[in-house]
Formats: sequence, C-alpha cells, structure tokens
Amino acid sequence: MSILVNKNTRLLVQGITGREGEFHTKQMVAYGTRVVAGMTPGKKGLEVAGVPVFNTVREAVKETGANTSIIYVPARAAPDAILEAADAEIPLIICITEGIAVQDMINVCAVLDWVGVRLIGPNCPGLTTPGETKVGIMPAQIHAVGPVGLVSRSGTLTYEVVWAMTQQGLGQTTCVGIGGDPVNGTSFIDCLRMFEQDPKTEVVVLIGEIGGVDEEKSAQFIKDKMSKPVVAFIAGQTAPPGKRMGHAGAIISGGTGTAAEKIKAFNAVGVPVANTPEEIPGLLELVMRGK
Amino acid sequence: MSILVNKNTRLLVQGITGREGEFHTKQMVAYGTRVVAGMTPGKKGLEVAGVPVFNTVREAVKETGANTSIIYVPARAAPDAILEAADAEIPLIICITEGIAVQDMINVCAVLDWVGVRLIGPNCPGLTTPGETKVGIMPAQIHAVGPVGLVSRSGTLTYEVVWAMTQQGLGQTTCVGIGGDPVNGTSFIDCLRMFEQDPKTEVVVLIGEIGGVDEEKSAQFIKDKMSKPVVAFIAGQTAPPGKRMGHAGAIISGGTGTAAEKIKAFNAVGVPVANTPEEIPGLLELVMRGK
Amino acid sequence: MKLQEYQAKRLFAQYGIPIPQGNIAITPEDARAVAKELGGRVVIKSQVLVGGRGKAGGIKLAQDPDEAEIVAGKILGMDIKGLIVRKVLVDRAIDIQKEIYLGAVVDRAARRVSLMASSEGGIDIEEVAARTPEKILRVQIDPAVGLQDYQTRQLFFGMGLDPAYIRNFGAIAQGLYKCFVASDASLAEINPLVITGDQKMIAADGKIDLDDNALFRHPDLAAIRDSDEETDSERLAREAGLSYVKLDGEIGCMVNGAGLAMATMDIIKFFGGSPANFLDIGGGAQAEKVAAALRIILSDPNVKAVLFNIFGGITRCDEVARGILTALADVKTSVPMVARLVGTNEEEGRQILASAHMLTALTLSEAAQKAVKAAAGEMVA
Amino acid sequence: MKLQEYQAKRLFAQYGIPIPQGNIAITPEDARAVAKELGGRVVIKSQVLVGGRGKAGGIKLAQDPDEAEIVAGKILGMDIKGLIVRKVLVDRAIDIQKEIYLGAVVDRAARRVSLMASSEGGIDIEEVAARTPEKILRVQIDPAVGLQDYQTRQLFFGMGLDPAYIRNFGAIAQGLYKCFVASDASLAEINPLVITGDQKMIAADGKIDLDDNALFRHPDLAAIRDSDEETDSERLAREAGLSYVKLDGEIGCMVNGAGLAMATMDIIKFFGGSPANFLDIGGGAQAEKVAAALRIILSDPNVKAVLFNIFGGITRCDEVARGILTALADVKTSVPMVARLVGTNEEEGRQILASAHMLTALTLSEAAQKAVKAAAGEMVA
Repeated sequence: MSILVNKNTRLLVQGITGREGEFHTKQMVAYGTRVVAGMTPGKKGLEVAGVPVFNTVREAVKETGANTSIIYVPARAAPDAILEAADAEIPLIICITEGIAVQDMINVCAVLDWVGVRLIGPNCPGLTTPGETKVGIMPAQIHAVGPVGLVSRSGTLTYEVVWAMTQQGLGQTTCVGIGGDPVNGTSFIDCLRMFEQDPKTEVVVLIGEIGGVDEEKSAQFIKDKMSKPVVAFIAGQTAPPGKRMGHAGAIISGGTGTAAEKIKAFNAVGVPVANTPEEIPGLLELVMRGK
Repeated sequence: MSILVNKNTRLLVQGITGREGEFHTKQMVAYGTRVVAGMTPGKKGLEVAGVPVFNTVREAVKETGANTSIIYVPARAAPDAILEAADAEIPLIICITEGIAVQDMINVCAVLDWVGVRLIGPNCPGLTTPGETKVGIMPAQIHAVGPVGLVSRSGTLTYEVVWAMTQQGLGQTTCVGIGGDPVNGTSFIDCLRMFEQDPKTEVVVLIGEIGGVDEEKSAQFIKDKMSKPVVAFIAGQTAPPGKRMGHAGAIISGGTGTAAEKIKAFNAVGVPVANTPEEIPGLLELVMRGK
Repeated sequence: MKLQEYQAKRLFAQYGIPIPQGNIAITPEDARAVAKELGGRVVIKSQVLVGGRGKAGGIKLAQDPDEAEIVAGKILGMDIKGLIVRKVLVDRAIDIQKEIYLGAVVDRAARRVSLMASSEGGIDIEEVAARTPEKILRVQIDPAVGLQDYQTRQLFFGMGLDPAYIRNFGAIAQGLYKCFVASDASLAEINPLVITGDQKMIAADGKIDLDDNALFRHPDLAAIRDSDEETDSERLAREAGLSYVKLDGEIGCMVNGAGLAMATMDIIKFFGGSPANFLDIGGGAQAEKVAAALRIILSDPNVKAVLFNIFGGITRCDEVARGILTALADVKTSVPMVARLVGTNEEEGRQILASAHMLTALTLSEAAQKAVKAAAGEMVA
Repeated sequence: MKLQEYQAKRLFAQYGIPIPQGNIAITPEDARAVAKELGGRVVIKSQVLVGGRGKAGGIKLAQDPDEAEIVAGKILGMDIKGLIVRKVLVDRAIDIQKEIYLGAVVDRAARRVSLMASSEGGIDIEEVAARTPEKILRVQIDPAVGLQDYQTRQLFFGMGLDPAYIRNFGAIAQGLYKCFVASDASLAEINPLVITGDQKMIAADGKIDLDDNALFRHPDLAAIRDSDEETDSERLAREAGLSYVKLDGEIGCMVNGAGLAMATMDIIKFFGGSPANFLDIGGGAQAEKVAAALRIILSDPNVKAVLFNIFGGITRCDEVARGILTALADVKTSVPMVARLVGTNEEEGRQILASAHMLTALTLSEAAQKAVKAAAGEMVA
C-alpha cells in the first residue's frame, strides 16, 4: 500500500513538450510510471517517449483514462493548467512549477476546494511510491520500498533524508513533497491523515521549515489523531526574520514561523526533532522500537 | 407541518429602520411572527415595534438566537446584506429587495453554495406558513391553513391565486415566492422537493412565468421524483419575445423561455395547467380527488 | 438597455477586440465622406435595434464614395420592423474567409456567465441551436477566477479552427468576457467573428445588452442610450418608473405586479380580446404614478377599453383610484374602463371611482370579460 | 520586493486613501524647500526599509523650514540598523487624536487574504498580538466577491470607534484591499491610520511588500525598486537568478535547494560554526550560474571557509564543479573549501575538482565539521 499514487496511477503530463516536461517524462517512464498521455495545446498528434500528446486535458482523459496529472508549465500558465485538470475531473493534480503568484493560488485553491480536487504543490518535487510509481522530479535511485511515510516542504533536503534512510535500510511507502509556497494545495495534516490510514506505513517523517504555522498545527494533529510515531526535522534555525529563504513560503514574518516555535511544538507532543538529516534514521529506529 | 418557516422561526430584519423594513416588521409582528432582532449599521440601541436593533448581524444572532433573516435594504446594499447573514451562519435568508444586478447575484450565489446557506429571492414577496408565521410582504388576510403547498416566481399573482384558493376553502401549508430575477437563490425544484417531503402538504401549486427553463426542469422533476399531484399556472402567454416583462427574469430570449414550451412540458408529464388563476381551486379539487 | 452595433463595437475595441475601421453617418453626404476617408469598398449598415437588418435591405455594400452616398440615401429613413433608420455605420469592407460566432450570456440554470462559440457564424445563433445544437460549444465561468485560457482553448479546438489563430481567438474571448463583466452586460455577442483573407480575426458585428439594474455603476454607458430607439410612451414610462411594453391590441391594462400584469394580458386573450400593453405600476404606487400610467395607456390610439386590475397588498386601492381620477381630469376620453380593485382599502377605492361611472368587477375573469365586450363596442353593465 | 514608505503611501493615494501632503528630499536644502511649500509643522522621516526608525532617531518633527533643514541634515546619512539614509520624506505634521492599525495580509492557513484592524495603532502590531491578541480583529476575504462592506463594519464596530467615521473607514479599508489585490501585494499596512483633530482619517505611515512572483504583471512597480536598499551582492545574485541572503557568519555556503540550504546553515551552526550566507543555486544550474554564486560568496570579506553541498537530482555535479573552477580561475583566493557532491554525475564532479585540491566529504555532517574546522584555521584533510 501507499498513499495518493501507486501502480494504478495513470499519469497525464501537462506541458510534456517543454524541456522539463520531456526530460522528466522520460525519467518517469524509465522508473515504470504509467504515463498514458501528454498535453500541450496545438501539439496534438506528437509523441514524447512514446506517449501521445493531446490539445486539451478533457480529450486526453477521454482517450486514455488518465486519473492523475502532473504539471510542468511556466508559472504564468500554471494556474490555468491546474484549473484545466480540475475541470476535466482529474482527482489528483501535482504541480511542480515554481514561482506562481500567491494571489493566483488563493483563487485556484478556492475553486479546487469547491470542486473537491486534490492538488500537491505547487513548487514541489512531486511524490514517489517506491517500486510502483514516481510522479515528479525526485531522483529515482535514492528510494527503497519500506515502512516509512515521508512528507516534506522541501526538495533536495528531502532527497538527502530519503537517501540517508535508504542507506540505513529504511525504505518508504510514499514520499510526498507538498511544496515550499505560502499557499498550496495539500498540507502536512492532509498527508499525516493519509499515512495514519495507510496499513503499510508504520512511521512518518515530517520535514518542515520556517514560515507559516503548518508544523504547529501538525503537532496538534499528531497529538490528537495519530497512533503512529512521527519524527521531524525543521530547516531554518539560523534563518534571520523578514528574509525570504529561497522558497516563497520560507519566511519568518510578524513574529511567527520560527524554527524554534515549531521544534517546541513537536517536542511538546513527544515528536523527536532531528538536529541533522543524518540523525533521522536513528530516531526512526528508536521510535519504531518504542512502539 | 410546513416548509422552511414555522412557529420556531426567530426572525432578524436587516434594514429594519428603513421605511419598508419598519412597515413590514410591524405587519409581521401583528401576524404573530417572532421577530427577535433588527439590524441597521450604527443604529444599535434603537427599537422598532419593540424589536431591538443591532449594528451587525453577528451581534444580533449572538444576542437573540435569530435563525432566519429577511432583507429590506436597497439593491446596491443587498448583496452585502445577504453575505453578512451567511457569514453569521444564518441558514435561511429571505431577500425581498428588487433590482439587484445580476452579476452581483452570480457572485453571491457562488459564495452561498459554498457555505451551504439557503437564500429565498431576491425580488420576492417572501413566504408564509399560515397560522404560524409570515416572513415577507404578502398580505396576511388572504391565507388560510390547509393542505396546499404553493411556490411562485411572482408576487401579486400569487396573492390572487392564494386568495382564490382560500375563498374556496383550500388553505395552505406554506406559500413561497422564489422571486422574479434571472439568478436567484432557490428554484422551483428546491421547493417541490421540500413539499414532497412535508407530511402536511397534499398537493402543490406552481406559478411560473416566461423566461429561463426552471419550469421545464420542474416538469421533469415532478415526473421523476414526486408522488404528490401538482397544478401549474404560467403567466406570459401573450408576451412578445425580447421584451422584459417587469421582472428582470421574465424575458423570452434566444428562442427559449416561452409560456407555450413550459405549458407543453407540464402537460407532457400530466400536470394540469390552469387558463386563469380562478381555475386553480377547481383543478386542485380534481387532482386531490383523483389521488 | 441595448447598445447599437457601433456602440457595441466601440466598447469591444476598448477591450482589445479588433473591429473594422469605420464611422457613423446621419446623412448620405456624411456617408460619402466616411467612405472617402476609408478608401476602397465599404459596407453601409443601418443602426436599429432589431434583428434581420440584412434581409430587410438595411445592410449593403458600396464600391466607392459615390455609391456609398447613394446606398446610404436609400437606407437612411427606411422603416425596418417599425423602426426608422436615423444612423448608418460605414465600415471598411472585410475580406471574409470564415465566420464564427462568439457570445457571452448569463446562464440562468448554472447561475454563471457562459461563453458560447460556434463554427457556424454569421447567421442567427438560435437557428444553429435549433438545427445543429452540437455545433454550439459552451463553457461556464467561475466568478472566483474568471475566464481561463483552457476554456478558450476548449472552444477553439472544439470548433476545429486552424491552430494558427489560437492566440487571436484567446485574446478576443478574454476581451469579450472582460467587456461583459466590466460593463455588467447580460448579453455580449460577436456575430460574425470573421477570419479574414489576411489571416486576422475581426468583430464584424456586435451586440450588447446591458443589465438595467447595474446601470448605476456605469454612468458613461447610461449616457449613450439611443433615445431614437424609444417611443415617447416608453420614455415617459421609464421616467415615471413604470414597467411598460407596448403591444398591438386594443385593451389597455394597468396592473400592480409583473406576474399579475402578464396573467391579466393572458386572460384578456383567453376571453377573446387582445391586450394593448403590459404595464406594471409596481408595489405601493402613489396617485401621481398611477395617473402617469393611465395617461400613457390613453395616448395609444389603438386602445378601445382599459382594464384596471389591482390586488392591493402594499399598494392601496384608494391611492390607485385617486391616481385614475387625476389622469381623467386632464385627459378627456370616451374609452370605456373596467376597474377591479381588491385588497388593501378596496372599499375606499371603489367609492372614489363611483363618481367616474366605471364598470366594476370582483374577479379577474369577470373584469377581463367585461373589458373584452367593452372594447368590441358591446354595452356592458 | 518592499516599497519605501513614500512609495507605499503614493500607491495608497491611487486607491483613494488619504495621505499627508508631503514630498521626498535628498538634501537638507530640498527638505527646507518642501517644508516651506507645505507651511507649518512638518515631520521628517528617514526612508529606509527597516522597522524601528523612530526609536533610532530617524523620524523627527520640525517647526519651520529652518528647523527642517537642520533636522534633515542630521537624518540624511544616518546609519539605521546597517542602512544608510539617502532620502527623507517631509510630510505635513498631523494633529493626531487617535491611532489605529489596518493591514492586509495573505493568511496562509486560511488560504485567503485577511484584513486586520486594531484600535491599538501606531505601535508594532506584533507587540499588540503578543500582549493583547483580542485587540486584533480579522476578517477573511472570499476571492469570489472581494471585501464586503459588512466585513469593514465588523472591524469598525469591533474597534468601538465613533460611528461618525464609518464611511471614512469603509472607504479606506476597501481602498487598501483593492490596492493589495491590484498590486499583488503580500502585505499592505497602514500603521498608524490616524483620526485627526479635524475629524478626518489619514494614513500617516505605509508599508507594502510585493509578491516577487507576480512582479511580471506590474512593470510599473518593478521599475521603482529602490536599489539603494540592495547591497551589490544582493543585486548580483538577483540578476543571476540566485536566492541569496547575507548573514554575519564566516562560512560561505553554496547549496542546491532552499530547504537543503537552510539545513546546511543549521548544521554549520550545530557543529559550532556560523554561516556567512544563505545561497540556493536552484535546480539544474549551469556552470555560469555556479561561478556567479561563488564570486558572490568570495566577495564577502568575512568568509573564512566555503562549503559546497550539492545533492544532484536535476542538478549535475559535474556542471557545478565546472562552475566552481570557472570562478576560481578569475578570483584568486586562499579561503579553504569543502566540497560535498552526491547524486547525478558525482564521480565526474569529484574528478573535475581534484585539480583544485579541495577538501571533500561524503556526508553533510562530515562536510560541515570540516568547514567549521577550516574556518577556525585548523588543518583538516
């Protein structure tokens, strides 16, 4: 088992003829992901890595039965791409695109909530269910099958943690990057809830960073609703307030969003917080033994 | 029994200090309606017909437990008034106001659908559950208690029909005016569904008019979902196309919305359509006997 | 409120929609001057708010300024479906390769704005809807985000147009939606939207209906109301705050409430008569407004009888009666009248009217039957 | 991108928000001229993008043009928290009766824009939030309909202000929200919003942060970026498309990915060092960009060691290594460097760097410890 994506995922790639879309389509196909359709307006009839290209998402869904979409289009076109996938009733959309204006995301999220579609991202590395499917840009070779669910706001930091786990023999059920933007589709809590319900997931790793209060809310959720152990890591302890640390969402402002507060919130509910990514496998073994 | 409003209705009047608000508050209080609060910004502390006035709907709800709101504010302020009532979690809002811009109603309805609040109107006479409560501007003396549910897009034409029924000894469970605007909160079908479920309602009168396709959809609904008999009347058989007949919604445009089509749709599903309002009581007795 | 073609197109142009070069002419000489300035072939289009101008001879081509003057001379002053042509639009003629339809409307059932497109442009879209409904494509617009590019692409690819035009079409569709929302329209159509021989897209004709309830937000648009298009009666009614529609029949009606007014017209017809108008005095009308309403009814020379049908709620029957007498004091008339007043203050109303020796009735059917007989010249009591 | 106070207030004024009369001065003489034109008392405000200007002596009153010149002379050139004052705003002084707070922000948890108000204006809103959170009122705005008047009334009545100001406040709140949305702000604050002795409301101070991701829609706003506020390194980083934040430490970092870059800084700290910067080269960076990044790092005189931490996914380790060598070819430096390259093409990357005689590490902890030692002048291998 796993969450969100698995071997039954039939993937549509929006922006498949772009540089990034084409590159990652090939990578995903190589991993074994069932990429069934691509979409670029006006490019109907082309093929990318053997995948047929359509003019509209509706057409792609109708012809191929795609049930998940991944978006690799530029930031200005991404809100439209997300809404097109939602309009075509694709229930799960992953938006890799970085740099979408926050007010566009506010509007898009209002529509998605209304129609009941799940968005992962934007500004995220996607998600991987090792051994089944890779939907995103995570490097394939770092993963292994195992009992750890992982959810993260970060990209390469996630790879670092996954790689450290895999090297220690700790494989993953699903690794989800929810993205580093201030307004995004899926929260830590959404993923924690799914991991709690997933029979294969035994323990969860949460990788947070400065900005917002999603980590604090997650701590409360873990206390109230979760039976499975969680281990956390928070990036940005040395970040100064008022400065955006790369990610649009990684900013300490108005006195909230500091790493210290987040670490405190996790400690208060008994969630161990690692000092370095390399400490995570050890903490996992500790909490799994303590179960 | 009845639908939507009854003796447990605790009414808030928005715009209670205006000319119309004050006049109809007195009328409603005289009928026995439990008017518990009024609201006009900046007029907190006043009383109208013994009803306390508040500055905001939230405050009025908190202080009085109002569970229904009626709106008598000018057209430009009405969308805001509707949204204020919805924001204060009042589950039933009746908007009497005529002349609200249609794009304002499109926006308002999008929000109401999202939060799950029912709006009756705008541009409607409100609704009456005879013997229990009157929430609107219908003349009190025309009603009587009885087994007929009535739903209408019109005002005075409704009074004409109700009066004709009452004179023939046919009282009403609830009379609902859904209003004459092209975009409104509650449809014929919404009310038909409620009447179908109301144990006291034995038969339903539907008073339609030209414009839109709500009557045609209702005919289909009656055929598919209703066990109770329905009698209809459609105003505007002699209306020319392209001209707005008073109500913003009463217009034949783009070849649709004619009375002939609506009458045809009802006849096709066995719903008798009266030639004159005065024929309605006779048709009611006929269908009730035929049950 | 409806805009004339030239007004609609000028509004479109403000939202980046390409329109033909052209100008308005109110004399044949003007038309020559405009044609000369444009150069080449022109099309001369009567500006009246009615469909079927082309079939009625109100749209003609002219090869040069001389012919433009002659053609304009024929069109100006024409009577098209009862409207006199007082203005023509002289547009540079377009090299038409293909005509499509693009329109924005309020979709009542969906409670949203819809954008509709069809590859069958240039003809009455209602005909297309009736004959080949599958040729009309439609998208509904979420007010939280507005028209999205994917929706314009759905329309575009659905029509099967050459992908070379996708950007032009997208920009025009976005312009039309923005124009629709910004001007509080209830209808905005480009028909035809023309693909030209030189690979452009251009709005050859335009139609905009504005939401009267939102005109307060648009004083600039309210100010360009074309009063040529209103009859005196319509103008008077609008100014008095009355809902009035002139019809072709003989029985004038004055009613409170739009639904009841329509029902009253229908019942007149049902009993063999024909209504001269729709007239709703609204709720709570004062005597003055009622008097204005009666004057408008009586100014119609076709009117052979008048029916007052008042169901008093907020409206007081005595106030209506007083208004009737006020009007009858100025307008001497021998037209027979039937008064049916019920509800609030009905007794007082009847007493006031007693002096006017009117026919009276208790029910609507009775009133309608009496009015029909009176209009036919039969004696009724 | 942050706007200066005077820029924020000018933008507010475009949305109907009253602001004090005033103008910018870059010399004491300018300040005198502005004060003379305004007449009466003026307030002289340093224009630097940092909080606490008042406490730092960067805001002063002046009774007349003479004093304005003297005061401006003192403020211009001041160093406030590391920023040199190069402009002052000379505003007509306001007769303050009461100060309130009004701000629009992106509410991340609600995924909406929120409007916040407090009767405790004029001081740091974070202090109010910490001390008396109940004094901060907040409404969330539905993007489908925008800010509603009832919401501004909720804030207004919640603050317990005199009902006489309800219209002023409503108009200012609507203006602020419209300004926020139209300029794609992430923060827009009026603090204080002043009620004056002559019964007006006026925005005495203003703050706007713009969403960098939306600047493409606002070339007019992007053009008024105040380059005084950027260090050379920040400007170079922005122009090269790098995310760079200067810090006070000694160990320069170059990392791919924002989360990993923060984690790298944290680990340096964990092992007793101090990071000199945050620097994310982004995904798939080419050699040229890497070279630019290294030049920026080495331009910081505090840097005593450099740590490269690259986890190659889309980013190729060989490309990063080439970029490093390119930069080292121009910039001669004796600063020790630690390279930790893993993932895509890591072997090639290591081979390329072999010539540069760098320290290497396999894990992040190992790399960080080596960098800390190197910065401390300890010999490491």
